Amino acid sequence: MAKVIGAIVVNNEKCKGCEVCIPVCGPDVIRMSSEVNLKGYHYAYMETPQACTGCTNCGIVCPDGAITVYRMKVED
Amino acid sequence: MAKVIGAIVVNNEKCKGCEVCIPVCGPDVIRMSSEVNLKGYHYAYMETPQACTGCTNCGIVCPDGAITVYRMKVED
Amino acid sequence: MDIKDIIKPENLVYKNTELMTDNTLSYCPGCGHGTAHNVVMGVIEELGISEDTIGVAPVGCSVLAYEFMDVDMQQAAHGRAPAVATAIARTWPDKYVFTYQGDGDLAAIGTAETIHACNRGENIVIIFVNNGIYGMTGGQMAPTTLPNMPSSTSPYGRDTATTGFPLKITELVANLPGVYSASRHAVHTHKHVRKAKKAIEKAFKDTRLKKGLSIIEIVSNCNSGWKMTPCQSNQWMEENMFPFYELGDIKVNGKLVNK
Amino acid sequence: MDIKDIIKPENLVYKNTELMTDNTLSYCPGCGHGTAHNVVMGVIEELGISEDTIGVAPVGCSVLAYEFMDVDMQQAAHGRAPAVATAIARTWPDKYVFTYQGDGDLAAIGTAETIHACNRGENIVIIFVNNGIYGMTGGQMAPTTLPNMPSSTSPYGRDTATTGFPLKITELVANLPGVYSASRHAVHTHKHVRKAKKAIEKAFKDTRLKKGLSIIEIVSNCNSGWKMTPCQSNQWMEENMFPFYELGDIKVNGKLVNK
Amino acid sequence: MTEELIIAGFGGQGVLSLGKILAYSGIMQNQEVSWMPSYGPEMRGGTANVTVILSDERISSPYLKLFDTAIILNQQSMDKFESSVKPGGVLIYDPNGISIHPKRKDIFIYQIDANNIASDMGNKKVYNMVIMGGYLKAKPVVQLDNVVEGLKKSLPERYYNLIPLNVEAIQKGMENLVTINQELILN
Amino acid sequence: MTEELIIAGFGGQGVLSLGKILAYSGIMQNQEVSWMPSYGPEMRGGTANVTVILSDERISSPYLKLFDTAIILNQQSMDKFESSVKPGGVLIYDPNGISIHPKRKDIFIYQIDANNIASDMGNKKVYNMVIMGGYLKAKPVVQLDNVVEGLKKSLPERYYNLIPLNVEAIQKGMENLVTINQELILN
Amino acid sequence: MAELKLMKGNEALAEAAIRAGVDAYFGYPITPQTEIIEYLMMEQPEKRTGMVVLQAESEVAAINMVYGAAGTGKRVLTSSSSPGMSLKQEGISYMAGAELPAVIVNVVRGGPGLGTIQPSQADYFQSVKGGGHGDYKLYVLAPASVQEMADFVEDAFEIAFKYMAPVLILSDGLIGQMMEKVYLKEQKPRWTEDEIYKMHNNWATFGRKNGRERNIITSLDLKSEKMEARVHRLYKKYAQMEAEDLRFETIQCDDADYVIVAYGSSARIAQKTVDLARAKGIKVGLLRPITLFPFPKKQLMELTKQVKGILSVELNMGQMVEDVRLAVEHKVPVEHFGRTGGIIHTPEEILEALQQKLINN
Amino acid sequence: MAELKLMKGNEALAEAAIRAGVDAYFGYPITPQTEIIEYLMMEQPEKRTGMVVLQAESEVAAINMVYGAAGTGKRVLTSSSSPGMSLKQEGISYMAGAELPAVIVNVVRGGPGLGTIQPSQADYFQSVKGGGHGDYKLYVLAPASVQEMADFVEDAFEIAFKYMAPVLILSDGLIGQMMEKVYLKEQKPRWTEDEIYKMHNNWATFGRKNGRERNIITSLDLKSEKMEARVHRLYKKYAQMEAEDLRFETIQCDDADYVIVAYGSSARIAQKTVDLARAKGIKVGLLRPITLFPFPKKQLMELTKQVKGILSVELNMGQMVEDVRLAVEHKVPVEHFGRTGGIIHTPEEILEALQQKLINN
Ligand SMILES: Cc1ncc(C[n+]2csc(CCOP(=O)(O)OP(=O)(O)O)c2C)c(N)n1
Ligand SMILES: Cc1ncc(C[n+]2csc(CCOP(=O)(O)OP(=O)(O)O)c2C)c(N)n1
Ligand code: SF4
Ligand code: SF4
Ligand code: SF4
Ligand code: SF4
Ligand code: SF4
Ligand code: SF4
Ligand SMILES: [Mg+2]
Ligand SMILES: [Mg+2]
Repeated sequence: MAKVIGAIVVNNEKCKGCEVCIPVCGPDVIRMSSEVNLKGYHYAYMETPQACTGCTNCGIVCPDGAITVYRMKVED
Repeated sequence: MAKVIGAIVVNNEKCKGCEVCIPVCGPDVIRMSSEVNLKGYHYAYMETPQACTGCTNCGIVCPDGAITVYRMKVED
Repeated sequence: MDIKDIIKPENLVYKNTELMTDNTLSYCPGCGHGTAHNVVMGVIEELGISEDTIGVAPVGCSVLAYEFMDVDMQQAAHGRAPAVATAIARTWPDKYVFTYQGDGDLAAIGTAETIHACNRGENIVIIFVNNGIYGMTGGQMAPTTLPNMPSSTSPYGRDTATTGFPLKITELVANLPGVYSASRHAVHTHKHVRKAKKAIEKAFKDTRLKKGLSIIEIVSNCNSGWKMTPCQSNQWMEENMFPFYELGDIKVNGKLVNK
Repeated sequence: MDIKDIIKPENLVYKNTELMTDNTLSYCPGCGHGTAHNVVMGVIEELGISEDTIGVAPVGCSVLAYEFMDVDMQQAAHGRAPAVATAIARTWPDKYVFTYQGDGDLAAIGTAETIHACNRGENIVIIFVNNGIYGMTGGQMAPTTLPNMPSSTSPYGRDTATTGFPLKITELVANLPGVYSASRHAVHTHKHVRKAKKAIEKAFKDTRLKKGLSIIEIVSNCNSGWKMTPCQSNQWMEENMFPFYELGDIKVNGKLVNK
Repeated sequence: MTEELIIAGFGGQGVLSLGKILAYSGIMQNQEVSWMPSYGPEMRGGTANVTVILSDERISSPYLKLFDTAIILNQQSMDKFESSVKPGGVLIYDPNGISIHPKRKDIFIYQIDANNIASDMGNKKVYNMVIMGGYLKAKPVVQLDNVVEGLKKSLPERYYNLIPLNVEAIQKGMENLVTINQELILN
Repeated sequence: MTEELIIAGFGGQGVLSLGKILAYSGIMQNQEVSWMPSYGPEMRGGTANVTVILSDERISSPYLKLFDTAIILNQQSMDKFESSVKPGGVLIYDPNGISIHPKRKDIFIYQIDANNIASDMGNKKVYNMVIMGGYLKAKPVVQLDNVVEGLKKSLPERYYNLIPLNVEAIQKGMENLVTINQELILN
Repeated sequence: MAELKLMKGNEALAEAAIRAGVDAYFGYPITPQTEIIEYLMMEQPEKRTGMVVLQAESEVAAINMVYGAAGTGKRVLTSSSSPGMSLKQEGISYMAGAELPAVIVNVVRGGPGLGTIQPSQADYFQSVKGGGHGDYKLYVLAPASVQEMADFVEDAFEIAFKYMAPVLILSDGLIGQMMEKVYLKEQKPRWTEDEIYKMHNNWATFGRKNGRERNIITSLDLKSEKMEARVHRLYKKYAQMEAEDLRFETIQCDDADYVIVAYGSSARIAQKTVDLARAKGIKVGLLRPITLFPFPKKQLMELTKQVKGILSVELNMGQMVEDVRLAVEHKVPVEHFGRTGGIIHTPEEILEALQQKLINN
Repeated sequence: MAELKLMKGNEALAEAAIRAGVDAYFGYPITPQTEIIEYLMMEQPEKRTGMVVLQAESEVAAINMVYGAAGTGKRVLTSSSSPGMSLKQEGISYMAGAELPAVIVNVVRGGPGLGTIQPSQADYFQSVKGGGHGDYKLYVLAPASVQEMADFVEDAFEIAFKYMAPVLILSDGLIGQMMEKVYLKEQKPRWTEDEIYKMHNNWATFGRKNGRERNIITSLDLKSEKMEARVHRLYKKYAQMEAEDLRFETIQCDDADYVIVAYGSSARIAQKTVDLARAKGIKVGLLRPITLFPFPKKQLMELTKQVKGILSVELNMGQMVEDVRLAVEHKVPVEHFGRTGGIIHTPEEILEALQQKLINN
């Protein structure tokens, strides 16, 4: 059976560390970095990348358009 | 039996000859004078005073407050 | 029976209220503004509140209301009477404050002030004289002008496709919780006058009870702007204005009247 | 499976619309304005109308919308976007014209312009971002602020006795015949975004069909003004704003939705 | 030639349009003209007046204090403008509704009973054309055929049929001008 | 004595309140003070800065081009204000988030690792008081007990229990100021 | 060929606007200028030329409509009178800041407040010094005849687009309400959409056609450096206006011992004063500024070599007189004579004032 | 006894208003003055003194609220910043015309248009020449410190009621946003209703108590003669203000060779320039007009006997400089130096400008 796997790319400098992408992520993939970007914000990253389904929810709700989402099917 | 009779006094200089007192007068008492007042208006007067019932309708609708109404009962 | 015998102080049954001054009204012959003035002042006289009443009249044909109404009066900028009245009512909470506004004033330039005074539920009475036109400036189209009705800025009749439909602002503001009562009246016949007086009386009383804002719309004629004789204009009003602007209660004691 | 194998052009399933510029948004972290921008621009991109679209953003946090939205934009005076948009739509009847307004802007200072653009049925789309507060100036009370909700000008909570109840302006203008559609949405979750996009898409299409005005209210957060974290504010919004500002259609294709 | 004229009366008397027709008549004979109404709330049934200037030269001030001629159609206007006629000038008035008649001895004074003449003609609307006739009798500043041209310019075409009636009214006016004071005492 | 100071950093770092407490401290020792923030949209997560002047005399301009001291808390502020320190003046900065360190040789330069100190103290909110400590070490313009009085003035009474923690932070700051450049090359 | 008509100033302006190919008018009724919108509505310009005419809900809405349409490269007109002009000040300041071309007409009546509906020139300061907030100026044309009410419409649009700036036609109730002969120009076509696309592609917001970069209309610059640069750009234009587009008229100034400075209706009245004075043997001339900004400063300075005094005649309490004094740098006595509150001075009064204030003094 | 606080100018003004016993405040938020209404709301003055504080739906509504309450004899305050002030112009003109006492605060930001939220003095013309329509003037106080922000509230109300006229406090973003020490006066009681009945019985509209004749608030006079008389009455007051209530401050002018004229924040900055200049041996003084109308004309004229030149320093493109030139009748060179768009000049820059424009010239 085909399984769907995904990944997100966060534009660290665009990210403002607002965390609103976290609650919409079913598999709870996202966490905030301990580093800050040039504007002083902790930015989002995939803490558990293998769990990402590429559902795009995080991208859709990101106010700063910082997230790009990729998805592909893999055979089980 | 007691009958009600009325009379109106028109303040000729206040009257602007608008004629809106005419249609509200049931007994059709009022007419416009052929004379004009100082402002150039034909003013209202009782053409058939004996018909006036003192109902106050004309006074109530006169925009310029030009009409005073009197009424008394007389024995038939 | 001689007329002179009837015309005696003891037989007096109607004279215009003392609260109208002796100044000659600036209105055109037959204009409903005069009657509306008499009615409002009559109510204030009957309630005996003239010493505690402040009126506000903005620009419109009734801009000179202060020459005619024998109470303290403020002349307000075009459209701003509700704001002016708000401030008076807020700083003198135990007074009776009313505005006397035209439809151009209340429903065009003054829309924001109207809506927000209504929404805040200011304890004021709005007397809203709707003659479907800008009388003062010579008969231009108002937001309230009827479809196809000619005016000097809609000489071929109001085209609803480009200017929208007449704005029933009283119905609109009645939706706001701050409006306690809203009703529509006329004053061209004694019967209508009596009803209007009742509504205005209740409005002033509710103001004292801090119930919020009451708006009394008076559908009236503008014979000059409509280019008719006064009597024609009253008839035209009955035939054309009343079907659109239905007379009667719109909101009573905080409750919308179902139609 | 390595992440690098997934992150390939052919696997791209979501990136922000091209119609958002690269400029860093001026909004606070987590502010719904950003998402609302993305949504509106996404629709315009999908419809392929960016070359025929003019946007108008008045003063409010989104005053710099022109830095972010990659279409022709006019910055309007506080409250006046509907008037500005009216003129654009009238002189360019074949273009798509939208406003992007805040609640202070649209429902306070701009009340008259809002009501009259709606009443005339201008062929414009109003995107109305209601965050219940004046974000830009630092969180003052807006006409839309909820009862008892604190703000910098109602620090002890909005007192409805002195400031009135929150103004449901979308419901109010839905009563006007010139308004073709009115609905209320949110954009803090993907589900809400999808619904909002549909409504906005329909609004732009109806504009082309000269159906009149469509207003899309987006209930949004102002975490700074509300003094919460973004996630808290979204939750607070669901718990407090949505019950009062019910999401969904208010008027569809000229017909009020019965509730 | 320069004629500086004021016409003053009630709102409904056709004061403004009389002035306008005169101005158009002036144009028809290649004159410079100006027409300056008093406007305002007085229009509401109150008084109305208009200053008309016809001249062979460029007109400077359209607003004047003194006039060559005053046409006065009610008492208020008489009170206001009797004194504004230049010595040696002309005052024409309709005696209807005038209680205090003009007293000046240094101007020519004429009456025109336009109200009754128009009533007799069965059409109150020609009132101002009767006045026009009286005026042209006293001061033939424009020729009658130019007035007709002026009328055409100021009337919509659908009213052209009324022109003969208007001309008749003008002629009636000319015939019925009554001289009140013709011997000037200038001091 | 006149101290002209600028404090510049991110919005959330307590820049404005640090300035305010300093100003209050000045008042406690009978000085004239002024506190002039840059305000505006930058407050929205962007940079914030405030000019504070403490003086024994009446203060003329609250707005300055050059400063005796600059406290700099992020890179943008470093870019903007390094050059605004008067020759011979003082620059204090938090090295966290600073990629381009100050290069001037004609001023005294200090570092204060306030971010980590505050973290270590378990309360990020005392960040600006650590800075205060560093500053007072470098420039003891106000006495510690006046700072405590100043804190009282600027805090609501319900927060008075936090004063000891703040004092501790100030002391930590004093202890941890690192000198970077002390030999001035003035030319 | 020019067409001869007898028209009110207001009507002539409206007709000239249609003939000039103006795209849109937005306005709100107010005496003494309501004939402008009334005339337009009567003429159905949407049929004659496609011009859009809309009665706005207020002056505030009207000026912001002008902002909107002007921002798309269209030629837009509005008109009002004094109280309404006060309400437009924010919008005017925005247009100056956003560098939008448009023509605004003020048919002045007497203030302050509701005042009177009679003619006045008491809005000089508001018009010339900037009634709105911030550093800006308006190019101000002051018509003195019905003919100029008509002619200045096109002139104003030319200036507006030359400088990308709002232009004010400052008339008054007298010029607006009087009728005179007027020669009307032939109908010009409105700009086609393609013409607008071409001419205004680099700034106007009509949709970013053919993939060009987006255009933005704004008066905002949160960075003060940029804002200052914007203001300096504006003031460069104003300097250019002074250098290139000053307009004025002199009447019998060549041999004048005294000069009256007056604009608009006052200039008309004062022209008669010149005649009255010369009839009495007093050599009076008239300098009529046609543009109030730019102001004929040099011309006035030039006159100081010759005249004994200058009288600024205005329907107000003394406004333009300040600019006259600044222009002549106090080299000759400058006096003011004016009536206010809607009262119009007579030619005779002006002469009397001139004699009293400058000659018998 | 006076209480010492550290406060923003805006806050000090708000607190002073409560303590002065002001009856009502109506306003609409706008940077950089929103702290005024925020402070008032936080202080719950309805509890402290019974003062009414209402956030209006707009600046237009706010100024008309002021009109309404002022018309009843109450002491009413409003505040705004530049774009909002433009919207208030109609209302201000009405108040001037109707002779209503009230205090209006403008915390100026950079224009034109939306401009910038940084400090500016580019609303000088609007404030002093009359941004609204018609012939009128405002008494204008220009605070230069937080202390004056507080003190001028009471002063302004005194003037407002002395002359029955609106008074403007013209501040700017710098004075409004900065904190300084401020000594606050003790709480004064608000006027009781009975006091108002007595004091203002002859004009205010609080109901025609005890059968007195009705009072009327209006700015309308349809008869031009009456309107002219009204305007003349206003101008008599303005003359009296000039005679009795001019305020200014001189700093080191006694021996000055050059004088800087500056008000508000510019005066504060220029004061430092005076020090810098004197340190360099250039004798510079500062004349600070505290009232912008009335303007210290005579004092400036007096200075012409002694100084070689005057520099008008303003945060604008040159506005007050016109009044300086008019005041000194071009007897000495008068130059302008200013920054705009929200940029604030430094003391050093001013000195440089003075040297360039007046000394090395
Ligand atoms: C700011 C402003 N704009 C316009 C006007 C002109 N104006 C005076 S009254 C009026 C409309 C009056 O219409 P309405 O309110 O319906 O009153 P009505 O005369 O019909 O009773 C207008 C447009 C004004 N006085 N002030
Ligand atoms: C005439 C005018 N008045 C006031 C302001 C100040 N101001 C700017 S935005 C704003 C309110 C913004 O609130 P809202 O419209 O709800 O937008 P938000 O920032 O919440 O998105 C105010 C009062 C202004 N710019 N112009
Ligand atoms: S794409 Fe979906 S699963 Fe992946 S991180 Fe985003 S929200 Fe989580
Ligand atoms: S929603 Fe966007 S900006 Fe917010 S934390 Fe996630 S990636 Fe960053
Ligand atoms: S009182 Fe009645 S009956 Fe008598 S005249 Fe008047 S309306 Fe007629
Ligand atoms: S209603 Fe009054 S004004 Fe009209 S005609 Fe009758 S009496 Fe005269
Ligand atoms: S114009 Fe109309 S509303 Fe005004 S007074 Fe005349 S009839 Fe009445
Ligand atoms: S202040 Fe509020 S509305 Fe404005 S950007 Fe911040 S969160 Fe968004
Ligand atoms: Mg009306
Ligand atoms: Mg908001």
